[in-house]
Amino acid sequence: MDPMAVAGDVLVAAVGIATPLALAATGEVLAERSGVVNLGIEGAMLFGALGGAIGATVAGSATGLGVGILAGVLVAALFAAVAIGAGADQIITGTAVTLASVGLTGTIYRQFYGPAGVGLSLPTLSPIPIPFLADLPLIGDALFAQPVTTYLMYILVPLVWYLLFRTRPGLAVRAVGEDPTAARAAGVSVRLTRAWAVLAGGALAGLAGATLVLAQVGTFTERMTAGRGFIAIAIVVLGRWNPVGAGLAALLFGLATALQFALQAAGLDVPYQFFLMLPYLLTLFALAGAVGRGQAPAALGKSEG
Amino acid sequence: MLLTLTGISKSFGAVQALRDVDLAVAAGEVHAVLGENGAGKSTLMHIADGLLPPDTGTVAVDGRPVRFRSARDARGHGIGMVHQHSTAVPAFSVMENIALAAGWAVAPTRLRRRVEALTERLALPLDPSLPASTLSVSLKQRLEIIKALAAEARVLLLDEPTAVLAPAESEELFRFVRRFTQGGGGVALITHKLEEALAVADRITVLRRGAVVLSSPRSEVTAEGLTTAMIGGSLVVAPPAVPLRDGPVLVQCEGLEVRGDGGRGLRQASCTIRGGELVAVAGVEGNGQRELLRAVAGLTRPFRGLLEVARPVAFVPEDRTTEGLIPSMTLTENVVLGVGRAASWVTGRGVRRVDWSAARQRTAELADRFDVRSDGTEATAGSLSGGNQQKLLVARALERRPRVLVAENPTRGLDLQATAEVHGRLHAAAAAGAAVLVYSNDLDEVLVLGDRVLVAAGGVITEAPAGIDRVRLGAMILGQGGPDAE
Amino acid sequence: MTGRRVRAWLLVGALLGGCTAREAPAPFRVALVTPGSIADAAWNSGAFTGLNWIHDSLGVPVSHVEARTPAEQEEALRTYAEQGYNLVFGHGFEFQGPAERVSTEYPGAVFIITSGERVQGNVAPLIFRLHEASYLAGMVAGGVTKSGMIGFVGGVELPPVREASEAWVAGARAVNPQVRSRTTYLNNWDDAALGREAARALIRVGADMLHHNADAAAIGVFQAARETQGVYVFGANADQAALAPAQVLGSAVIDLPRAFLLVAREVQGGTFVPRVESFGLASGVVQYVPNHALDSLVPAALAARVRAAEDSIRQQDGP
Amino acid sequence: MRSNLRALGIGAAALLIGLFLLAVGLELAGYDAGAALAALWDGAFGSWRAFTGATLVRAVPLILIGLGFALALRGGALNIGAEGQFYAGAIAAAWVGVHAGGWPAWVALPAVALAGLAAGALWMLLPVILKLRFGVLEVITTLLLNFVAEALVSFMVQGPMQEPSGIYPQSAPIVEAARLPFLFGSRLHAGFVVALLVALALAWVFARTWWGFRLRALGEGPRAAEVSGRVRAGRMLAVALLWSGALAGLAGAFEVSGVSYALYQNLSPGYGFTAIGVALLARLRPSAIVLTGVVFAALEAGAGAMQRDAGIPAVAVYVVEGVVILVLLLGDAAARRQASRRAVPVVDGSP
Repeated sequence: MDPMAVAGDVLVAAVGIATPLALAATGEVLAERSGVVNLGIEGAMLFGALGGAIGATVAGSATGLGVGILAGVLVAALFAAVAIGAGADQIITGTAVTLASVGLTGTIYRQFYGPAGVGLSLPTLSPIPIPFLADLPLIGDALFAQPVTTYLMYILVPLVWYLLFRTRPGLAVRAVGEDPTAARAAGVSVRLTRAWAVLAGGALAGLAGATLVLAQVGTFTERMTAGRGFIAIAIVVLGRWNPVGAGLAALLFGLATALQFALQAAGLDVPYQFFLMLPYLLTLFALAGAVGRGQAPAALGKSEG
Repeated sequence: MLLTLTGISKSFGAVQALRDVDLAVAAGEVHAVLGENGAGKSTLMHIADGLLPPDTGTVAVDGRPVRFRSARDARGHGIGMVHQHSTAVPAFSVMENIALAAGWAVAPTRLRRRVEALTERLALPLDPSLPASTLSVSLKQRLEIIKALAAEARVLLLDEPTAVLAPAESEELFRFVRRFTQGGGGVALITHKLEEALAVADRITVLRRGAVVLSSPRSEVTAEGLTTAMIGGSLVVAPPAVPLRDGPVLVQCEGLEVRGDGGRGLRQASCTIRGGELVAVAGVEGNGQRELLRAVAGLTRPFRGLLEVARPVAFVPEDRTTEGLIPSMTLTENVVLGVGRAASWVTGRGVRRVDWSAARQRTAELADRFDVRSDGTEATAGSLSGGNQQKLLVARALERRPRVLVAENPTRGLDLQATAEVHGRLHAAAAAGAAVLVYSNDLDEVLVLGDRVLVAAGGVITEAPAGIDRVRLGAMILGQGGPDAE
Repeated sequence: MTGRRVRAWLLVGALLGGCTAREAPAPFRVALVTPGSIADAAWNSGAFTGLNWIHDSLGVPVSHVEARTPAEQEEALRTYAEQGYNLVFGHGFEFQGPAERVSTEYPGAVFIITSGERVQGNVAPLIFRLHEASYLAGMVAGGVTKSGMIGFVGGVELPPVREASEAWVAGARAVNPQVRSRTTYLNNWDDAALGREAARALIRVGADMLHHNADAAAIGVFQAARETQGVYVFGANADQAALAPAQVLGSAVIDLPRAFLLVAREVQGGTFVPRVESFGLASGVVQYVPNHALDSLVPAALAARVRAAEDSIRQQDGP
Repeated sequence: MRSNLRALGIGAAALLIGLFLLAVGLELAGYDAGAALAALWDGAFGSWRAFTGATLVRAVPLILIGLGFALALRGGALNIGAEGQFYAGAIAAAWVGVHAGGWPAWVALPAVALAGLAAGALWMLLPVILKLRFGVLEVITTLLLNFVAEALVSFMVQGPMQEPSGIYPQSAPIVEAARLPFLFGSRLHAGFVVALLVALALAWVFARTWWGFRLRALGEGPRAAEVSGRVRAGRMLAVALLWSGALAGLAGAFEVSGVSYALYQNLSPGYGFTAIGVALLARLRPSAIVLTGVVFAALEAGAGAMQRDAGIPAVAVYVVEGVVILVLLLGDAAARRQASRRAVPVVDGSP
């Protein structure tokens, strides 16, 4: 076997695994830059996945992506109403929203597809190789022969970076996250800005969930996000609250996961559980190595009311 | 008239903050709004600035009535507020802060050029790419002014602008104010300093307890008249105690060096403080005095040098509600926290317990003795007024029977009566044999309070000669000559 | 204050306990406890279908509950026994221990433990030798593979899962001793996206024949096969050809509903004797079901060999 | 006292609203809501057996983990990795319990409990070090370690701790002496009493001890607590977090020695997360955590009954739990707003 080809294939998998994580983490960067920690994105992803499945069942993949995004926004709106509207503790609200989402998606899914949940099988978005770029050695397939959602991620990550660091609304978002009092003095509505950031974050989380269904497995299963929303939050920290950093951190996590399966498939005589731990341990140590205290938005997690 | 406030009233619950107040700012005029803390000056400015809506009354710009829904709204009408405390986002650069306030585009190259052009035009130089958190206090204020003017303000509301400035810096500020009014702008200057109002203003309005008690042109008022109007009666001031000059040495430092949080910190300090002395430190913020006080209080570890401090030490921090008291906890709990485990109500060995009824009783006594007005010992500290919070902080500091008492800006934001009471307590502590070390950014307070004066400049602590006057002290804190200057 | 509040709460519980005792049980009722969601299109949904068959064919009341943890599982068995259910299915080997404990308290109820271990009182195992079918699937894979590498994706490493994976490899080697194999575990039954990645990793190291025992997570395995030219996959538990009609060569199937119904009939008729009930290929409950749409891919000689092996396994099983 | 009553009122209202929404949702989905709620009640409180064997048995880990969560959060630290610490405790307890052959119960039981405590604290050690040395938020690290713990349990039950026949993914059963005795002739094990005692002890620590008071001060006003010179934040939080982990570990130990008698992979249905709701609903008050622990346990016990007797998907109960917490937060916020309307705001631009 050609080791280059194997490495290239692992990269393909890494980018695939990283795509929903990067999307969700980018959304969370937006929210956290505005000073809001949204643990509810696990729920928003789960709803995005269900929305994607239902939308695609009714009217095809494109609709599925749209419904998934919309579902993510709705979950984020619930979070925003309680955590921003009423000024409740963000961590607790996020936990509750995720809890309710696990229950609701499970219930709705069974309601929609029968109590035993037929294994629905949707057509998935197939990889679209980009001419020339896809022929690059090693990274060509990994980066440029991916489903449309990965390309969306390529667009959205820099877009959110640009939005945050080069535009006025982005400036307002960061001001609100650093110093709500100063932002208010500058005439920025703290709650409204945070609400928009959280809703946009929810849209990205919904898209991430829909990606799981529409670009990867072609079906919805209960609890299928399996903690990816929480991983995305760790990725935000690892990426130092920068969309590009988060994208790279997601790639690192994707690489660790892809490597994990590659190692299992390589038939090494090591208990597979240690490979399963790999992505999480790697993230932990990366955090210890990379994170300084001063990186987080100063007003992060402090409810305002 | 650029800005006219007519018949403004505002209340918060049962508290009537403003009662039928009129105020007008004309083009080319500095209008001083004078009053004690709590007289309603800030509330009035917040109404002018769009941060608070008035209950009744009207706000007019250029004679046309307006309704501000936000600070942005007010800014759109040419009203610019310069807050006493910086409203800059610390993590942002100077130019990002200006863009945020003025609504400018964020693209870095263009933004920098635009900011540079503005600062040049205003003759207020400031590096656009410096992070706001690294600016000195006076530069932070400069940034506030540039922010307001970037938004094309025609009326500047200056809230206690000289509270944190050295005299020379204040002079520079007032030179700018004159340039601004000569260019057709109007200024409302909020202050509690008589001399300042008399020196700068064209017109003076005095507020007391939310109502206008006097309003006339500068030429028609006297210092005495203004004092009577502000206070509405005579002051009770505790007589300064006679210091014990030959008390034991309780604080001794030699070649002391303390690292600051990002700033320069304290580079060099040598001092001796005896029991019975009240030593005041003068300095502009960020010159090492904070590090000196906190090292003496035992909160930061010296980087180098010798520091010996007698125990127990008590500390009264400047920021009453984040470093001093815990607003969500009761008076009793705050007292228990501050006094520590040496208190009589902490009992037992191994697992120490708190006897809450004893602590409550003692807190009630302290509140009574120090005149802390509250809804009882189980009220939250956050429900107290600033003056009462400060009295509680001082009370609990003294409850430790400290041999060394350290206080930062102990009267910041207090009215004259409360200030006098706090001064009295500090003197009394010294008279009882403690070594008292106080920092104040108000030079007058330093001169009134200190038996001796230390000066912090550029991270170096020197002693001011006895009998120094305000002007020379002002020069010293800016590092411009002093007794030891070469 | 603490103590008082707690005591009051306990008292409420005690009072309620006294006044809502259950009525006498209905003549014959059947219950099912599954260790996971019945929306998995495989192991658990098959059992649930079996329960519904019992309801429809025998016209008896049925009930189902999901119990994910050992504590919940024992409690669920005990509650059904307490409520007077006559027949309780514990759908997995993990119910063996709890059922034995509960059975001593409720000797009247019959507990059937799918993939159970042994008979104890009224606890009897219902064993499915799915690995016999997986063996046949392995034979097909071993004969058809071009790369000489086959892969298996397991959900959680449970005994039936391991047995299936071992039989699958043995079957392949029986046809082609040179076949190499790889096995990957997910430690999860729900995460279909991970299932897909695991399968893709196997495909990358050259596996062109895949088999699984991962319930809902295996949907990702089918997805991976659909995405890759020349890779074929074998279903498990149910006939899963529909999940990837052009890639599924066959499925190792357990006809759970039929087995459930057989047992329920006996218990209802009073003829049930606790015994180790084991279903293999011979019973027809376990089957290897080829996807006839792809018959052309399986050489006739190989198909004949598989049929021969199937016959000989049936003979060994006995009637 | 009055505020206690009001808190209880808000809690009860939140619960009722949550149940009401569940009923509406079920009716809309075509289920018989009345029968479902009746089943919920029966499954949780319907009989002495249900109350002790289903509800209170579940309440034990919820109460213990909830107490640990409250302990850390009172000091301002968020431990959302109780699930991992629970498993660490279960592993250690099972190890000791399996190897306790020949020990008398009065040695074996404390040894099992101590093993759980120690392992839970040990699992918290890495987050504590990362927090103190590198400033990494404990929210992230404790969470990531949950995933690691799950893999570790899987390894244990397939590897070094697998039962002797080597077939099943579970440990050998623990010896009789290491099994907790039952209370009142029910399935409720003695861990319940320990949970109550821990709640009492923690209530006492918060209300009466110098350490507990300082911990609360640290949580309510971290800067003021440090500047007062009475609190060393790092050390105090480390101790609180380690105890928080230890209590979750104890919960894991009790689950092994009181319920499952062996180590399994799927020992926890998510106690670590549900317990967050338990502690918050109780506003971190130990005595109230006992109450809310029982309420959440009753909801989960009742959820099983709803599925059993009324055919409602068991996952629906998560909706109730989530909604109860959300409604509670809203009620809290409303109460706060009412209180602040009466107070005079500080007029310097900050609310």
